[in-house]
Amino acid sequence: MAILINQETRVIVQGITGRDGSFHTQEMLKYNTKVVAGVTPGKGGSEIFGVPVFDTVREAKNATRANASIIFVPKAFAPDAIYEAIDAELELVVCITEGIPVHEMLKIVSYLKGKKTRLIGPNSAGIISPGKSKVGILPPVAFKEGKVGVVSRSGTLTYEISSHISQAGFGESTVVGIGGDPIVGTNFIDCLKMFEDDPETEAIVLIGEIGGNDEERASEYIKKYIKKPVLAFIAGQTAPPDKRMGHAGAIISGGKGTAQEKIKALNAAGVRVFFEPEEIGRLLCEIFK
Amino acid sequence: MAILINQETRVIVQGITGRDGSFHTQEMLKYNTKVVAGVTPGKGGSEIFGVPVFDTVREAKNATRANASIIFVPKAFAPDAIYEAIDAELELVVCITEGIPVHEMLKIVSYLKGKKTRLIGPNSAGIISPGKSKVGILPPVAFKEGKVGVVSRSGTLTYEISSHISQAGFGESTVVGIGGDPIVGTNFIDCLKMFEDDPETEAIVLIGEIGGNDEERASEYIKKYIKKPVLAFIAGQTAPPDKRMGHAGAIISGGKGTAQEKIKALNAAGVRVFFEPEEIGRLLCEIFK
Amino acid sequence: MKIHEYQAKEFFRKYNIPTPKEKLITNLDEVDLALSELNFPIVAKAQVLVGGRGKAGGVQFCQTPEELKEAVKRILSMTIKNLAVKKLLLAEAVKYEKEFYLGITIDRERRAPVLIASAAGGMDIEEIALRHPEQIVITELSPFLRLKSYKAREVGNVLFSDKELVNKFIEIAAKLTNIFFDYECNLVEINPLVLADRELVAVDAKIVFDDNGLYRHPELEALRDLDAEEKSELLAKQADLSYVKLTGHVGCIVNGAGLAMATMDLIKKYGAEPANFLDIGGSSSPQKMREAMRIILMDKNVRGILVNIFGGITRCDDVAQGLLWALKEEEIKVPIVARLTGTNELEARMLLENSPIVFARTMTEGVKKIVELTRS
Amino acid sequence: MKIHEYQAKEFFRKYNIPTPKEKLITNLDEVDLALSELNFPIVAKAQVLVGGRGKAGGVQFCQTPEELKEAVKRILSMTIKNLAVKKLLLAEAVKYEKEFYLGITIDRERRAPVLIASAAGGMDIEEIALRHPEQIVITELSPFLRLKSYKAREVGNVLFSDKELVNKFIEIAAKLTNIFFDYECNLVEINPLVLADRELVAVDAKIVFDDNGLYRHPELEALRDLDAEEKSELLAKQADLSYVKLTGHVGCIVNGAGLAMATMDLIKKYGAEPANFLDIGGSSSPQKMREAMRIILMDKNVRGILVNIFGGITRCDDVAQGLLWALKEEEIKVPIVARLTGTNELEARMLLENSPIVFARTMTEGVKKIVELTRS
Repeated sequence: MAILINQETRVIVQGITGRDGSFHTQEMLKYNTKVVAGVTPGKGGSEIFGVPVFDTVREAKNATRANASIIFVPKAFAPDAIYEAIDAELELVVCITEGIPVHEMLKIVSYLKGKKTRLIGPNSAGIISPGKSKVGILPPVAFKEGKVGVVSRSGTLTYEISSHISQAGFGESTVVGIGGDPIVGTNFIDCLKMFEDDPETEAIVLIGEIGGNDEERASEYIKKYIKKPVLAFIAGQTAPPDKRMGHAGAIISGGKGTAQEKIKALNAAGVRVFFEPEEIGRLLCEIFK
Repeated sequence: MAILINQETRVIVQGITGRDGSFHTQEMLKYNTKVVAGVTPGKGGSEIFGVPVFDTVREAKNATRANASIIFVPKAFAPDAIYEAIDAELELVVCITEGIPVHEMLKIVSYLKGKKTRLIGPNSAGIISPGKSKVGILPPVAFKEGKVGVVSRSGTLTYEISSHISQAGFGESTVVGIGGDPIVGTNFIDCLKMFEDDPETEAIVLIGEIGGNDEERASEYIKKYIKKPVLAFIAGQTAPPDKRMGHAGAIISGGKGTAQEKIKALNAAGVRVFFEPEEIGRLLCEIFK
Repeated sequence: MKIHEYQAKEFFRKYNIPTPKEKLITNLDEVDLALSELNFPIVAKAQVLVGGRGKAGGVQFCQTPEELKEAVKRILSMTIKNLAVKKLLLAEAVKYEKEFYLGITIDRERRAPVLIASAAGGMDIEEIALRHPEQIVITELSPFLRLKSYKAREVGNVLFSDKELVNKFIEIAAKLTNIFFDYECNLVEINPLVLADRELVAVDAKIVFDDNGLYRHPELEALRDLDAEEKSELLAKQADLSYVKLTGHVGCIVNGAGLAMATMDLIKKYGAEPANFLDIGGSSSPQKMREAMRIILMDKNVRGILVNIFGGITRCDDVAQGLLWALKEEEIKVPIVARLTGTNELEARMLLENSPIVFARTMTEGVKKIVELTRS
Repeated sequence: MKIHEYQAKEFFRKYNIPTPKEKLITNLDEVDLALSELNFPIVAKAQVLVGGRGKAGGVQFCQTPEELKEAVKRILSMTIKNLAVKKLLLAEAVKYEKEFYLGITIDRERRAPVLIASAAGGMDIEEIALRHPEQIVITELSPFLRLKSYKAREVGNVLFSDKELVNKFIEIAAKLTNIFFDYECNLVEINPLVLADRELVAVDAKIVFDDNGLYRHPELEALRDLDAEEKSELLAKQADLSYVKLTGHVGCIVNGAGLAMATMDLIKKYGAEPANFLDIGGSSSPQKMREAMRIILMDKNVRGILVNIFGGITRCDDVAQGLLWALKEEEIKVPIVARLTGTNELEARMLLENSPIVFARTMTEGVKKIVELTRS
C-alpha cells in the first residue's frame, strides 16, 4: 500500500534537462521509480536517460499515461509549472523548487480549490515509499521498507531521523517531505489522515519545526482522529525569537509557534516527543515490543 | 413546490434605497414576498417600508436569516454586490442590474465554482412563483398560479407569453428570467432540470432569442433528459446578421446562433416551437386536453 | 464597439506585435508622402467596419505608383455595404509562406475566454470552422491567470513544427491576450497571421470592445467612427435608446429587446417588413417615448408606427404622455397603432382617447392593424 | 526584509494614506532645518529594525526646541538591542482620541492573506491578541480579488459607529492592501492608526517584504539597511548561505535548516551554546564550504566547529574538499569535528584522513565531541 506513491506511480519530471532535474531523474530511475516522461519547454522530442522529453505536461501525460509529476523548475518558472500540472489534471504534483514567492503560492492554493490535484511542497524533499518508488531527492541509504510513516517539514533532518528508524529495523511505509515554506499544498493533517488509513503503516513520526502552527493543529487532529501511535520531533528549541533560520516558515512571531508551545500541544495530544534523532530507535522498540 | 423561490424564501434587497430598488421592494412586499432586509452601504440602521437596512449583506443575513438576495445596485458596483452575496453564502442571488462588463462576469463565474450560491442573471427580470413569492421586477398581472414552468432570456416577452398562459387558464409554477447577457450565472439547462424535478410543473415553456447557443444545448439536454412536454419561442427571426439588438447576447456571429438553427435544434429534440405569443394558449390546450 | 484595422494595428504596435510597415491615407494627395516611406509591392486596404471588403474589391495589390494611385482613387470612391470608404491603409505587401489564424474571444458555452488558433488562416476561417473543426485549436483561459505560456505552447505545437516559431507564437499570443484583458474586449483577432521569412507578422487586425466595459476605458471613445454609424442610431444612443435602422416600412417602438424582436418577427409573419428595431428600455419616461418618435420619423421609409408596450416598470401612461407630446410637436402623417398593456393601462387609454391613435388590445391585433394600414 | 518606519511611511504617502508631518534626521545639526517645517509638540523616534524601541527609551515627546535637541542627542547615541541608532524621525505629535490597529499579513492556517483590525490598537496589540482575541477582527482576502470594499466595511462597522469614519477606514484599508499585494509583503501594519479630529492617521508604519519576492521588485533593494545587518550575515548572503550569528561558542556548519536547528538544539542539550545557525543549503560545492568556514572563523567567540552533513544532494567529498581548502588557507586554531554521512561518505573520509579533523559517526557523537573539546 504505502501512501501517495507506489510501484504504479507514473512520473513526469518537469525541468528534466536542468542540473537538478537530470541528476535526480537518474537517481529516481536507479530506485526503479517509473519516470515515464520529462518536460522542458522547447526541448520536446529529445530523450534523456531513455526518458522521452515533451514540451508540455499535457503532451507528456497524453503520451505516457503519467499520473504524477515532480518539479525541478527554477523558482521564477515554478509557479507556472505547478499551474500546468494542475491544468493537466495530474493526481500528484511534488514541487522541489525552493524560493517561490509566497504571494504566488497564495494564488496557487486558491486556484487548487476544487481541483483534482494534490500538491506536495514547494520546497519539499519529496516522497519515498521505500522499496516501491521515490518521487523526490531523498537519499535511499537512509530508508528501508517498513511500517513507520514519516511526515516532515524538513529535508536532511528527515533523512537523519529516518536513518535511525531504518537502522533500528522498523523501516518506513512512506516518508513525505511536505516542504518548509509558510504556504504549502499539503499539511501534516492531510498526511496523518492518509497514514491512519494505510494498513501498512503502524506508527507515525512527525518532524516539525518552529514557526506557524501546523504542529499545533496536527496535535488537535491527532487527539481526535489518530489511533496509531505518533512520535514527534521539533527542531528549533534554541532558535532566538524573530531570527530567520533558513526556512521562510521558521519565524517565531508574537510568541506563537515556539518549539515549547508545539511540544506542549503534542504532549497534550498523547504524542511522545523526542529530543535527539537517535532516540527514535529506542522509542519504536518500546512501542513494538 | 415551485422552483428556486417559494413562501419560505427570505430576501435581502441589495441597493434597497435606490430608485429601482425601493420601487420594487414595495412591489415585492405587495406580492407578499418575504423581503426581510435591505442593504445599502453607509445607510445601515435605517428602515424603508418597514424593512431594516444594513450596511453589508453579512450583517443583514446574520440579523434576519435571509437565504436570497436581489440586486438593484448600479452597474459599476454590481459585481462587488454579487461577490458580497456569494461570500455571505446566500443560496440564491438574482441580479437585475444590466450593463455589467462581460469581463467582470467572466471573473464572477470563475469565482462561483465550488461555491454554494446560485446566481440568476445579471440583466434578469427575476423570478416569480405565482401566488407564493416574487424576487424580481415582473408585473404580477401577467402571472397566475399554475402548472407551466417558464424559463426565458427576455423580460417583457416573458410577460407577454406568460399572460397568454395565464389567460388560457393554465398559470405558471415558476417563471425564471435567466437574463439576456452573454455570460449569466444560470442557464436554460439548469432550469429545465429543476422544472423536470418539480412535481408542480407539468409543462415547460422556453423563451429564447438569437445569439449564443444556449438554446441548442438546451435542445440536446431536452432530448436526453426531459420527459415533460416542452414548448419554445425564439425571438429574432427577422434580425439581420451582425446587428446588435439591444441585448449584448443577441449577436449572430459566424452563422451560428440564428433563429433558424435554434428552431431546427428544438424541433429535432421534439420541442414544439410557436411563432406568435398568443398561440401558446391553444398549444397548451392540446397538450392538456 | 468595433474599430478599424488601422486602429487595431496601433494597439498591436503598442504591444509589440509585429505588423507590416503601413500608412493611413484619406485622399489621393497623401499617396506620394506615403510612398516616401513604403516600398512596393503595396496593398491598399479600405478601412470600413464591415466584413467582406476583399470580395467587394476594397483590397488591392499594387506594383507601381500608377497602379496604386488608380486603386486609391477607385477605392476611396467606393461604398461597401452602405458605408462610404473614407480611409485607406497602405501596407507593404508581405511575401508569406503560410497563413494562420489567431483570436481570443468569449465562449458563452464554456463561460470563459478562449484562445482560438488554426493553421488554416485566411479569408475563409469561418468556413473551416464549420467544415473542418478539427483544424481549429481552442484552449480555455482563466480570467484571473490570463494566458499561461504552457497553454500557448500546447497550441503552438499543433500549429508549428519549428520550436523557434512556437516561441514566437507564444509571445504574440501573450501580447494579444493582454490587449484582450487590458481593454475588456469581446474579440481580438489576427487573420491572417502570416509566416514570412521565419517571422510571424499580423497582416490584418480586428478588435471589438465590450460596449458595457467602455465606461471604464474612456480613452477608447475617441476611436469611435461616427461616420460609420447611422445618424439616427447615434441620436438614439444619446437618448439611451437601443435602435437599429432596417429597410422596411413599419416603424416599431417596443419595451424590451426580446419583445421588440418578437414584434418585428410578427410584422414579417403578417406580410410586412419592420423599418427598425427600437427598445425604449426598462425605465419609464415620456421623454424617451418622445425621442423614440423623433428618431423613427427621421426614416422616410416609415409608413406607419406600431407601439407595443407590456408595462411592468414601464408605465403605460408615461408612454401615452410621450406620444401626445410627439403628436403636438411633429407633423405626423403616418398612422399610429398602439397596444398598451400592464401598469397604468387605463390611464393611458384615457389620455389618448381623443387622439388619432388606433388602439389594439393584443400584440397580434396591433401587428395586423399596422400591416393593414401601411399596405402600399 | 524589514524596512524602517520612515521608509514605510514613504509608501504610505505614495498610496495617500494619511500620516503626520515628519522629517528624517541623521544628526543634531539637522534639527533646526526640520523645525522650520514642523510644529511642536514633536515626537522623536529612533529608526531601528527591532521592536521595543519605546520601552528602550527610543521614542520621546518634546515640547520645546531645547527638549528636542536634548532628546535627539541622547537617542542618536543609543544602542537598541545591539543596533546603534543612526536615524531619527521627527514627527508632529498627533493629539488623538483613540488608537486602532490595522494590519494585513499571511495566515498560514487559512493559507490566505488576512486583514486584521482592532479597536484596541497601540503598543500592546500582541497582548490583546493573546488575552482578548474577541477584540480582534480578522477577515480573509482572496489573492485574486484583493480587498473588496464590503469586507472592509464589515470590519469598519465593528471598529467605528460613525459612518463617515467607516468610509475613511475602508479607503485606508484598500490602500494598505494594495501596498501588500503590489510589493508582495509578508506584513503591512499601522499601529497605531489614530482617530484625531475626525480623521484617521497612520502614526506608525511597518512593512516586511517577502524575501522570496524581492527579485521581482529590484527597486526595493535600495531600501535595505546594511548597517542593521551583521557583516558576517551579509557576507553569508552573498555566498548564498543561510547564516545567523548567535552568542555561544560552538560554531556549526550543517546542510539543511531543520537539521541545522536540530544540531543547535543538541549542542545546547549537551551543555554548550551554539555560536551560529549555518545552513549550506541543498546544492553541493567545495566553494560554499570554504565560505562557510571563513564566515564562522570571523566570529571570535568560536572555540570549535562542528560540521554535520547528511549527504543527499550535498556530496560529502565536496564538503571535505572545502574543509581542506579552508585548512590550507586559514590559520585555524580551534578544533573541528566532522560528521559526514550519505553520498560519497567514504571518499570524504579518505580525503580528510591525514588532516587534524576529528571524525564522528553520528550526530550525537559529533555533538558530544565538540562540546567536550570546547569546554572552557
